[in-house]
Amino acid sequence: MQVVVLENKRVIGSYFKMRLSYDGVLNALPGQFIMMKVNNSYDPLLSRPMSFHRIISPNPSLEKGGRGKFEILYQVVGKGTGIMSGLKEGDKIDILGPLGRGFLIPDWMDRAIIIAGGMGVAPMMALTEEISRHEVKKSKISISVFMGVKTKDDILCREDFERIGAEVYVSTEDGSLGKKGTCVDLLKELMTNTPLFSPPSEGGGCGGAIFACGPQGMLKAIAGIAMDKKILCQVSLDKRMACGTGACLGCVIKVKSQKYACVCKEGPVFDAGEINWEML
Amino acid sequence: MQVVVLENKRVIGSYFKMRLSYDGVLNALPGQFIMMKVNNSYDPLLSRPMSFHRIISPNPSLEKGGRGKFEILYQVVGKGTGIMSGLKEGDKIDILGPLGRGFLIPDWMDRAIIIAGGMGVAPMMALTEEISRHEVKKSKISISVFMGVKTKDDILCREDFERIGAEVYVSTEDGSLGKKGTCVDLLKELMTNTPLFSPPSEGGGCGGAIFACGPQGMLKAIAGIAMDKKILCQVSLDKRMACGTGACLGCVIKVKSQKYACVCKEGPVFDAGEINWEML
Amino acid sequence: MGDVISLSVNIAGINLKNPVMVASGTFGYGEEYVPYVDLNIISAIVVKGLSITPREGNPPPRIVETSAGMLNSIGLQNIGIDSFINEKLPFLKKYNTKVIANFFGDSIDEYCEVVKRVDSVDGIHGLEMNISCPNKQEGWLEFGTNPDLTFRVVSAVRKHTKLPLIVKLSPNVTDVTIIAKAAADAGADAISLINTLSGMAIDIKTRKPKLANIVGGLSGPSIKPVALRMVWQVAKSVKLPIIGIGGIMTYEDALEFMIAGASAVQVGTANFIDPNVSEKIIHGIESYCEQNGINDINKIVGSVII
Amino acid sequence: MGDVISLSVNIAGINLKNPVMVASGTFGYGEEYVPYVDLNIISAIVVKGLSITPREGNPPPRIVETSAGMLNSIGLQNIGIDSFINEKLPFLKKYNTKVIANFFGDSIDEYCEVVKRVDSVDGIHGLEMNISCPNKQEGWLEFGTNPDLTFRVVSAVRKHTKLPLIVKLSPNVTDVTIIAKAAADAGADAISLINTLSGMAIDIKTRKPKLANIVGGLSGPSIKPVALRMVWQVAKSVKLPIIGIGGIMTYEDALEFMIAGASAVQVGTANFIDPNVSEKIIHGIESYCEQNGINDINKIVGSVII
Ligand SMILES: Cc1cc2nc3c(=O)[nH]c(=O)nc-3n(C[C@H](O)[C@H](O)[C@H](O)COP(=O)(O)OP(=O)(O)OC[C@H]3O[C@@H](n4cnc5c(N)ncnc54)[C@H](O)[C@@H]3O)c2cc1C
Ligand SMILES: Cc1cc2nc3c(=O)[nH]c(=O)nc-3n(C[C@H](O)[C@H](O)[C@H](O)COP(=O)(O)OP(=O)(O)OC[C@H]3O[C@@H](n4cnc5c(N)ncnc54)[C@H](O)[C@@H]3O)c2cc1C
Ligand SMILES: Cc1cc2nc3c(=O)[nH]c(=O)nc-3n(C[C@H](O)[C@H](O)[C@H](O)COP(=O)(O)O)c2cc1C
Ligand SMILES: Cc1cc2nc3c(=O)[nH]c(=O)nc-3n(C[C@H](O)[C@H](O)[C@H](O)COP(=O)(O)O)c2cc1C
Ligand code: FES
Ligand code: FES
Repeated sequence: MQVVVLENKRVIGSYFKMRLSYDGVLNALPGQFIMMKVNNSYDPLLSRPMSFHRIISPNPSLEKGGRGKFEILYQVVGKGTGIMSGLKEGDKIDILGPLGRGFLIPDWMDRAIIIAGGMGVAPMMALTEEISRHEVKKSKISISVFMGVKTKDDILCREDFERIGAEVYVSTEDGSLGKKGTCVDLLKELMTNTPLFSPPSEGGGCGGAIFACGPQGMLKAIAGIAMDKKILCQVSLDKRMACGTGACLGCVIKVKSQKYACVCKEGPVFDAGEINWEML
Repeated sequence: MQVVVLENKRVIGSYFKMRLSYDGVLNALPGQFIMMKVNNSYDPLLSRPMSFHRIISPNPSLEKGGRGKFEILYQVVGKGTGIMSGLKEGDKIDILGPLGRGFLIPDWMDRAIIIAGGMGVAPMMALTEEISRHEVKKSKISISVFMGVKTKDDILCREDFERIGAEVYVSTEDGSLGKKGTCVDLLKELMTNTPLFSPPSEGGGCGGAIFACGPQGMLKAIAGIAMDKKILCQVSLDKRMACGTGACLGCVIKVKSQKYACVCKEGPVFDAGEINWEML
Repeated sequence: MGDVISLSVNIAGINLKNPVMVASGTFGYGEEYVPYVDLNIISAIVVKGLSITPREGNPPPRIVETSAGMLNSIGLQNIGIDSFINEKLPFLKKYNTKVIANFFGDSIDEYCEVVKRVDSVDGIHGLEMNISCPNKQEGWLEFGTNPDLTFRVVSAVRKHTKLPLIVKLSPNVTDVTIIAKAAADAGADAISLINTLSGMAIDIKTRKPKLANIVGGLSGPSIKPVALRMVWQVAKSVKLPIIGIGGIMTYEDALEFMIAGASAVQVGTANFIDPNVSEKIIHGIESYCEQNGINDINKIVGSVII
Repeated sequence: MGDVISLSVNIAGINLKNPVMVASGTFGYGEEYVPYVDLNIISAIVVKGLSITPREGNPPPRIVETSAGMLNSIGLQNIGIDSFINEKLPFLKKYNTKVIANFFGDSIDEYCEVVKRVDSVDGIHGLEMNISCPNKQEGWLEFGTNPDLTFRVVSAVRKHTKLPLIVKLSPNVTDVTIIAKAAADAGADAISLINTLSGMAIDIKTRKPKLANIVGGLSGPSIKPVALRMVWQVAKSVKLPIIGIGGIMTYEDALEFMIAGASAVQVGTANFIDPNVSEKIIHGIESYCEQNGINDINKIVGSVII
């Protein structure tokens, strides 16, 4: 599928945001991703996985000639993202997607804890926007966003989250803003102050759930806490990918059944309980 | 050496002109070339040879902070030239050069016949400009430019040549402008109408000389005519190159001594008599 | 112009509507690409390498990008021949594309066992034998690098099947024609090549190999010159039809292989970058034939002018 | 930080001020690059392969660009050992860089003849023996692909020289460690690898090979994974110092080879793209050492963590 760059600009430092438009229907869910061929060179050869940062419906509607749009938020870390940062309005890019399994929003959820470590913030905007459109028992779902970054200049999208109505808590490793530490510390702090639980799948009550994306170590710590307290927790993993479709078997992780699962197809979002964290 | 793109624009069809500036001194001669690394990817890997189309002295002078400039004229034929056509003002490019041997302007020459087949026009502008700055016996050298192209839309730089004072004759293969045929036909026509000769190297008289650049078949025909009539003839050859410096031995042609000569180092401009035309 | 161009080729008795297949390990079991590709366009799907029992494969990381290529150390993870027949094949049979079962084993017996299971299975049109595996019983010598072993394993397999048998060669050898001849002598119906080149990459920060398995197989455009050279060599030295594989990204690449002597090609790594690449290659080949007045693709096979 | 980092390495008795040399055939006889490079920075120049008499080389076209690489079929064009000694060496001696004479022959005798001429020549610091040549006397088997021939030619050469003798291996073999061991047993002082991979390209318009010589040698970043794997294998199996070659473009590439087991590296094709690449690589290695608290480059040799 070919998409067209509408806008591509630096947010801050090495972080960029790109807005793209496409023809037809995409039907993307928060947590899903695309494979993006950054140019038509063989160096780099492979497409780069990028999460949907924002999924924007056609306006006017598709029937009235509107075009769907989406945004990606990315950090320049190497060759591929470096080339991406040089793309200009009107440039055409080949993508494949939407791919993988996105986040599942449980219908009993009245409280969402969204945890983003570093670049893990990318898919969380689409998720937050989606959750903010849901209701449980006719009232809004309360959303807390925990952002953990190295230093205050790495904080992205704070205002955007707040505009949607999410409460944002920040941790910085150097203490330059918010809590000094990581977003795992923010979660721990929350857990000591507020009772958070997920209702049993059969129960009729409401409860909270955790959604996390970020470095593997952070996800493991969060999954540990969540599973310990029996809180539903979905994590989005980041693995090197070649195909993005489950064909190459390149992006596997060990799951609880001791089998290998493809992050691109069976993930990138997994229930924390599915993953064999010891083998990761 | 790093050069900076000042301007890069389409001339017509697939032909582009790029103006570049550099720090310091380049000392390029007409007929010399650069190797240009079109971007920092490994695909394409090798640098592309490009002739100096125009060599522009710093103005104000180097001492007063001026920067030297040069232009290249190129046709988009593949990957490398395709990437070149996308370069923008301010982009930095790595080049190596000036490389090779340029045209020699004999001091007895009062008449220059400059023959350009297709893209062979590229180095001829620098040559014409240089010749127009020379004088023989205190008078200007008469310059005729023969341009042979497929169809009238491929004619490049005609006005530029005329502005310098050259007479321009055009041939098109489809007869859409000028003489129907090739620039070899233009040369033949000239030869039947005008006596053209090169003085013996020891003689004190004046005479004409031929300078040609273009497809191999055309150069061979011109060299044949020139050698037959004992007219000094310099041709610029085009061979695939890897290093441009004589190190790889990749760009060789057979010369009269039966040896291989590197086009990049011993050429690209050769005296027509040096080349073993049968083995080319 | 206007004339109908015949793109169909016959490889070892398998009638293919065009010369473009997808290579083993790069197209899963076909179903992975159904959302993106019309499988009916591809002449044959060579499925991910199958063994007698399911294989877990190597630990991750399993892939590394390289310059114009990639290394993989998937380690032949697969669901096993039985699950393939029961769970994947019925789906593939719905499409108008040939199914070629790529398979392997750790011993001659294992190779033969797989073949026995598939020989009478409806919907499998051919077999591709991956001999780039070490013989665990006889001291880890690779079946694909030792001509005696090649001969023995191919002969043994040949006895157990009437299906068209393609033997897929490893490029990690001194003289690929010797292996090709051994396979031909042992009764192969066709030769496909190349499998991946053995390669490695190291992370200079951690000083660890980038693949958990240390070494992996190099594929993609970077290996094309080596693949093409080997196809040309083998085409000159055995009489069997050849399937060219290695770094094919465009129709031009595919044609290079066919001109060098391949009757058909397989597209591998390119599928990851563009799942529709086969369709584009098929159309490109067709246009080339049209422009060059070729009415039958078979006419260009081996037409290299030396 | 601040500490002096020692970049010097010793290969087979040749003291190199840093581990970065330029590879044979990619730097001419040195003089070609003098306008662009300060030769004093490069630790050693391995000159274009020399033979006992001048060689004309193969007909053009001799080079083709490939994906992240290039094919060459120069065919060992060279001015011959005598002209080298008389016309090129005096110039090279002016620089503070070691001169390594790469050489070859069509027979064992020819190899030995070259060595006899250079053994006592002042200004040649070492020899690199290119064994990727066919033995014309004994049925065109390559010296570098048959371990018996490797042993015989290296033994013969060894008898005629006391100069440090580096044997340069061909990658076009099933098991490079067997050839490396043969060279080591025959008395080589060091092993360099890899030479180019054999490859091919075809022009689909003319249907002719793009190289007049049909096949050529593949070099550049595309071959790096194969080269690195072979360096690692050889480093594990012979006790000699190893020189890593193949697709080195950056200091990261050079470090990968050293971590894999190379005591030094040679930069080849990269010189064509940036004649100053060696200097950049040397600086990059130095910074890496600084950042990683390594005061002696030898400490990273073979430090791969498996
Ligand atoms: C499902 C998924 C969704 C993603 N979404 C986003 C997103 O929305 N925004 C974003 O900025 N990034 C995202 N990533 C990571 C992104 O794909 C990589 O940063 C990118 O591929 C790097 O490409 P490069 O060519 O710039 O880096 P390279 O030159 O390939 O590598 C540069 C450095 O980055 C590291 N690196 C490369 N790829 C990855 C990877 N997949 N994961 C971790 N480290 C890597 C390398 O080890 C190396 O150190 C996502 C990854 C996955 C798997
Ligand atoms: C000394 C010298 C000076 C040159 N000066 C100019 C110039 O001023 N302007 C200009 O437009 N071109 C010039 N050329 C030719 C130019 O270098 C090639 O057109 C260019 O390298 C093509 O690169 P590409 O990546 O776009 O094409 P590729 O993708 O590499 O090839 C595309 C097509 O062009 C052909 N091709 C590629 N390189 C060459 C070549 N060197 N000669 C002939 N055909 C080639 C290929 O066979 C192929 O058909 C010069 C060449 C030489 C040797
Ligand atoms: C991820 C991956 C998995 C592969 N798995 C197999 C396999 O199971 N069996 C096999 O015979 N070849 C396998 N191959 C090799 C390919 O079929 C093909 O021979 C090779 O990749 C070269 O072609 P390419 O450059 O077009 O990819 C695999 C290749 C890749 C990249
Ligand atoms: C144009 C060219 C000429 C070469 N000539 C020789 C040679 O004469 N002798 C030799 O041993 N190797 C020769 N080589 C091989 C290189 O020295 C080196 O081993 C190979 O190119 C791999 O390194 P690279 O990828 O860094 O280029 C040549 C390589 C190239 C590209
Ligand atoms: S990236 Fe290929 S299977 Fe996941
Ligand atoms: S291009 Fe290398 S010698 Fe001419």
